[in-house]
Amino acid sequence: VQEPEARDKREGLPVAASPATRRLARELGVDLRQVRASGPGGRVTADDVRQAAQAIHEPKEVPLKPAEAAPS
Amino acid sequence: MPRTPLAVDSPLEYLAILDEKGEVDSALEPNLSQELLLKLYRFMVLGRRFDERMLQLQRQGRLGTFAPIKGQEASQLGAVAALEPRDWMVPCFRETAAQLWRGTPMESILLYFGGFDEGGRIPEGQKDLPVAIPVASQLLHAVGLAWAAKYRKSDEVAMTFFGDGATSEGDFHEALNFAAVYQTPTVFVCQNNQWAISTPRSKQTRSRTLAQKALAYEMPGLQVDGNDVLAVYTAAKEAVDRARAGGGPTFIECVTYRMAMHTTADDPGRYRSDEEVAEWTRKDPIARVEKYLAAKGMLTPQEMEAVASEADAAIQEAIQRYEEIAKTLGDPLQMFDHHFEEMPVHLLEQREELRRFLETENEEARHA
Amino acid sequence: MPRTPLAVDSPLEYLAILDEKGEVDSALEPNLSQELLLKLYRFMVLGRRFDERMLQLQRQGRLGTFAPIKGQEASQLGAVAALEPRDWMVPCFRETAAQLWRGTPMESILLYFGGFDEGGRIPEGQKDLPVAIPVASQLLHAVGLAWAAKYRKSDEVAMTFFGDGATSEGDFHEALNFAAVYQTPTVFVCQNNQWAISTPRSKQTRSRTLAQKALAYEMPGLQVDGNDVLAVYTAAKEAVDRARAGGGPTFIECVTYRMAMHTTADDPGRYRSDEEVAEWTRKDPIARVEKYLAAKGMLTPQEMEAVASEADAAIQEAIQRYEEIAKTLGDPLQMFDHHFEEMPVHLLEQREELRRFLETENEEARHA
Amino acid sequence: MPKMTMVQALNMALRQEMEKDDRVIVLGEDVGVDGGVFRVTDGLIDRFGPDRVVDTPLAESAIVGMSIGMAVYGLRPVCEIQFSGFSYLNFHQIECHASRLRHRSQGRWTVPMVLRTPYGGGVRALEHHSESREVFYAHMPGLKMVIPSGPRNARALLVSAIRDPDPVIFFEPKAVYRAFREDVPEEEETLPIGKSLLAREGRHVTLITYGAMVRPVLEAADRLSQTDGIEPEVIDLLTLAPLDDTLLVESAKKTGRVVIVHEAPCSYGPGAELVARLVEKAFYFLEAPVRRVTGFDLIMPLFAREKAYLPNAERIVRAVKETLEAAA
Amino acid sequence: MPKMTMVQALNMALRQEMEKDDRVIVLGEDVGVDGGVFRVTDGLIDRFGPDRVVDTPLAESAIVGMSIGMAVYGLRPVCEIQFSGFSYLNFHQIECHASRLRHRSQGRWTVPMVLRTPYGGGVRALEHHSESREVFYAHMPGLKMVIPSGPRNARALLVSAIRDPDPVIFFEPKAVYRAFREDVPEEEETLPIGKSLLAREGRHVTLITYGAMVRPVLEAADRLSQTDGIEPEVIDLLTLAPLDDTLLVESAKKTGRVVIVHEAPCSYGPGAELVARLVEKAFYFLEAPVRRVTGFDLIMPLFAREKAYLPNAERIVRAVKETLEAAA
Ligand SMILES: Cc1ncc(C[n+]2csc(CCOP(=O)(O)OP(=O)(O)O)c2C)c(N)n1
Ligand SMILES: Cc1ncc(C[n+]2csc(CCOP(=O)(O)OP(=O)(O)O)c2C)c(N)n1
Ligand SMILES: [Mg+2]
Ligand SMILES: [Mg+2]
Ligand SMILES: [Mg+2]
Repeated sequence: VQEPEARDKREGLPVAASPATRRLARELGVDLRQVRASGPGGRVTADDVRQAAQAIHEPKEVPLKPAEAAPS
Repeated sequence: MPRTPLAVDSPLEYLAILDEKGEVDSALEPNLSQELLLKLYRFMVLGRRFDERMLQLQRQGRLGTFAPIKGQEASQLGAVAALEPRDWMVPCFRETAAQLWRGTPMESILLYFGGFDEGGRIPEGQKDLPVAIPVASQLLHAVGLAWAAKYRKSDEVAMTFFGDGATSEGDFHEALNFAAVYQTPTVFVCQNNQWAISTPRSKQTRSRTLAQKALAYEMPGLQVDGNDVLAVYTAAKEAVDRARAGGGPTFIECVTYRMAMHTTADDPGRYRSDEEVAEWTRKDPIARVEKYLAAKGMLTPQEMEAVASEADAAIQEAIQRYEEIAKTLGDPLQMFDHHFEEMPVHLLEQREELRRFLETENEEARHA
Repeated sequence: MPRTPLAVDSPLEYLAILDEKGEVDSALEPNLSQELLLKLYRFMVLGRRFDERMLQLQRQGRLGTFAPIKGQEASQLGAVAALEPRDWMVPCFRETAAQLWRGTPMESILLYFGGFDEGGRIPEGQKDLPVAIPVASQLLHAVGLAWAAKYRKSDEVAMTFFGDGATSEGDFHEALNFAAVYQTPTVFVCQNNQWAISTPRSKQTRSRTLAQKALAYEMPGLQVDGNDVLAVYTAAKEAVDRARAGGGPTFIECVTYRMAMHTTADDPGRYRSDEEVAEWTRKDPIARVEKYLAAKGMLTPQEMEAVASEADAAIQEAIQRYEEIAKTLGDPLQMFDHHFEEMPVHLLEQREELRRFLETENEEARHA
Repeated sequence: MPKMTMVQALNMALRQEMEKDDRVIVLGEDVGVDGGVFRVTDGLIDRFGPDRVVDTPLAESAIVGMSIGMAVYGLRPVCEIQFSGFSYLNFHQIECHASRLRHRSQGRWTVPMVLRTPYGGGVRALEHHSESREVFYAHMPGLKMVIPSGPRNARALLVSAIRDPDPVIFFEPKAVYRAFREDVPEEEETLPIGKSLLAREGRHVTLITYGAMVRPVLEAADRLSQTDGIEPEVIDLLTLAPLDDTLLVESAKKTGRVVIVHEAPCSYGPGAELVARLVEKAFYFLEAPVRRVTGFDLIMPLFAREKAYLPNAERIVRAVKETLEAAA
Repeated sequence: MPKMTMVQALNMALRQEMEKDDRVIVLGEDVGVDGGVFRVTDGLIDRFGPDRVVDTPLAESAIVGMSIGMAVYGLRPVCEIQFSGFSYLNFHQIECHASRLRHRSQGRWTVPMVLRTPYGGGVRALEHHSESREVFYAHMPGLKMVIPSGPRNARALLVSAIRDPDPVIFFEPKAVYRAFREDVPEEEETLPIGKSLLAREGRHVTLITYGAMVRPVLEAADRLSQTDGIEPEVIDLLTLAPLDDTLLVESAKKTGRVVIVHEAPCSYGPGAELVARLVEKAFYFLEAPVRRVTGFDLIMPLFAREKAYLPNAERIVRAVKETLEAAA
């Protein structure tokens, strides 16, 4: 059972992205909330996620897990 | 207490007045004005010729599928002629002559069978329902209309038409039962034209007459020679008068014949003989009226010619109007009309989607 | 050619043999064996007492809604007694006595009205359909079964039960028409118990008898005193014999009375008078059989007692069996059974979903 | 304001509309002397007489077919089909005529009728008395389809349905009939047909439902809020057709997660359309698969097992939690 | 192998099954002497006689109700309802009995019947003769619902339907009846009910359809391939219930983009269920909203406007392009 405060991680509107992009982000260890959106309507695209993943992976060694992502 | 016969009231009757040879049973002959007789004759001719012309148009691809009425002119016109304009007419799909009598423009009928929903529109003031295709379903509407008229203490009557096949449907039974229970001013006119597509009357039901089905509802039932316009009129007038006077519904079986195919999509050669058709051709409802009117001195051969050519001219004009109106109905977006008093959002959205699609399509066509 | 009365064949008859006082019309008295007479009596008593007991159970919350049969024992048993085991019985929802006669265990009936689908199972070898709730829909199944029997050149007959209200439904009409057209070995038994919930027979249809509805199909029709088991049996036997011999269908109207409420959810006090019930109580079908059998020396007061207490004991045992079986039916997953011969994937998935849900729920319950 | 059950509120709607408008006629099996098997029409015959409260013979097609004729004439029939499980018998009258006569006559005739019928399970009823097949009507072009969830909105919606110029199928959740009472004002009150209702504000997940399922959904929402700090938003559709998707789409965009609840079988059920609309209009905001908590694709079991068949608060809570646990 | 139209292939299926099994009985309006209004039963009465090819009176409920009795007895009735637009008249017989008798009798009785009926538009037919309301049957628990798309699969599926131990609703796309010919082997051929078919392999987008829409969908796919280098995968459902979603889910996972095509009205239509299944089972693979290209939520217009009502290759191409243009 989740702690009540766990819910607060979900505060704020969802980031706009297709479900496939969400999966990609998850697989690449990218927090969608940290990604610059270039798609129509402020949508995060798969390319945005890939770029963000590169940015994460290149300078640092440790990928950010979604659980560790900071709340927005 | 013992084993006793059960008496059934509601006596059934058979009525015929004007026979195949044009001879009339003068004891039964109704006292119709010359005007009414000639009007009946004119509409019989118009109905017949319009039917034949529609068949040509259909064969030329200028009309879609329709159901010819040939042979049933007396059944239809004898019945509707007993109605007043304030009464209601609830047709099936084979009542072209009745519709014309009531005021439906020929071009509406052409539009409808030409594939345009606009053909379903009945002129203001004409209290008819549109063509009803699901067999027997319309009978209940006539019961409802008549119920409402009675509720409103109006003296309107509702007459509904259907075929021999329709008597097998559950809705037929429910309609007659409700009409009898509420004693609604409804006149049920069964055009027993001997066939339901390929099913002969004898296989439709085991009862020897359709009229006797009225006994199940304690309703007056009458079988009439449906090719005898005088008999049909007499029966219908009695029924309409009784209904109007608060005497409740009547069931009339008109024994007639569908001389042509079921619809233009049908091939009657598969299921019936030419002899049968020939036999009924001798009973043609129009021929015998002509003899009758001629004998009465109301119709000369010249006048007969004139009636026919007037009909043809009217038909020709109607066809022209039809084809002109059809040209103005090209916009597919019109299919969104007349669904609700106010168009709901999702239909507005779908119409807009179609509009944009057609626009681009047209543009692409222009560029190509 | 003129205006003539239309003759209708199919003479209707009324039949009554054993009156309210237990007096018999000896000219009509059927020659039944003592064994059959006593068996009929025993089932009438069993039907009555089972009904009363079910009502108690329902009032105690141990059964759901059901439709009592009180008063209709003769109609049901007189009719089914004319069937052989190889014949088919297609009930409506108020044929408890007929079902018992045919072999349905009382616990099945209790299970069904106790809310368990398992109660719908008919024992192997018993050719009955399950209870049919949509009024008049089952008549067509009896026509189909009879059609099939005829096709197979078997001599099986199909008998179907329904109420006075059912005669208003379209399916009634379609079933009688089809049966007559194909001359299927079908016996239509209408239990005219004067009410369709709150609708009296007089408002259900305007025809003075229901039997006369048979005329619409050129089918033999018979109205019988439905509280007279001898008359019902005689009529049914004639109809079954005729059907078996290839003579086609028969329509039997049993004039009887629903002495209790429509179902246990109904309050007849809202629409009918105690006097009416009292009047029909005097016509009780069981009382007059008792007098008849006593007069024939076939039944002593002691034997009457014994029949009643045997019935009670059997009922008591059945209730125990019901309650024991019900305990074994706790698994909701059983609702997935008997949908298709092979369970399709989506149902396997849904069953698994429910299984997991129930498992966790149980675990949580254990931990709490 | 008097506290009323849904049965009483519906009865009041009928009574008041009949008083205002003599075109309103109530008809059906046992609606008169008996007051309807659920007593929705109780007392109307005493007040308005058998000309306006019409007990009919047992024939659903006739009840509806006759209503169509009455409506064309200019009356406002409100017919009752005793249980939605018997409304198949009038299906062709609705599909071929009630929904179409305006179109078939190109606006000349209209069918301002209401077909009232109780639907759904949960009252330990007989076979065929507990079904939910609202999709049959919701899918039919030319119809409106309304399902109230409580006494007050039932009354307001029934008034709107009676006044509506087009045919309205009015499904009454029989499990709600006497389940609870609400304040229902004596004064006139209507609700627009074609508008859904925000039944509970929230932020973490959107629950969409209607009819009898509104109560277990709200119960689940309260439990989630109290024990898990989850604040579900709850939408009560009220009208299934025409479907107002603005509220659902807005809410889904806000919460990103949606659970749909209905009694009807899952496959090709009403929930599917809701999913499709969300996919069409809020796709990029969905963080997790939309869940359907529904009746199973089974013949409704008799009452001993109906509790297991019907969605309940527990199943809804579970589905919400799983939806929230799903990775974004 | 002889080249056959769908009408001929269906006729062959009936003939061969009737030859093999004297339990198979064909019945309906005009199926005997006339050979059916579309000639699907042509010649059968000459071969098998009026005891096995039964012309019935005009009553749909009776045709189906009688078939149910015949099936319970142990026969294998194949009844024809002349047009699906009249099958509402037998709706209660299907809902209350055909689909339920196995369950209601707890396995004692079964209803191995087939209800054949032509559905859909495109043949310039009369009012009520062009509808697509497959959802009504697909949503009903206890039924199987099959819609073939071409002569060969029609024949194989009809054979399977006749042999199926449970009731099968068999919708025949009348627009396909005589539209084209296919090789149909004289030897026995069956297709499993409940399996969809990969009608075209592709990679960029998944098109899901069935019945008469398979042809315009394949046409659209070819055009997309030829002019735009887009390779659509096309799935032909063949069975609507029970719905086999494995192929759709797999394909959607591969392409990420899906367009659904059907003639039936959009709202609460069959497409909605497909969207819902994809959302449930392939959610995280969807790159763009699933699109529905369908009939409008309208009363089917008479034939002069039916082309604009029905989805066509052009509308499908457009929808595919828009779906592919949508940002992932
Ligand atoms: C309910 C229904 N079932 C089937 C059809 C197809 N159909 C159209 S007309 C017809 C025969 C009608 O026979 P009948 O009632 O005698 O009228 P007729 O065509 O002879 O005028 C049939 C079967 C239909 N229109 N409606
Ligand atoms: C088609 C249908 N409509 C309505 C009902 C609800 N209902 C159940 S029994 C009944 C009355 C039946 O009357 P009748 O046929 O006389 O049988 P009885 O109950 O008197 O035995 C009604 C209206 C139903 N079961 N089926
Ligand atoms: Mg019916
Ligand atoms: Mg005919
Ligand atoms: Mg009764």
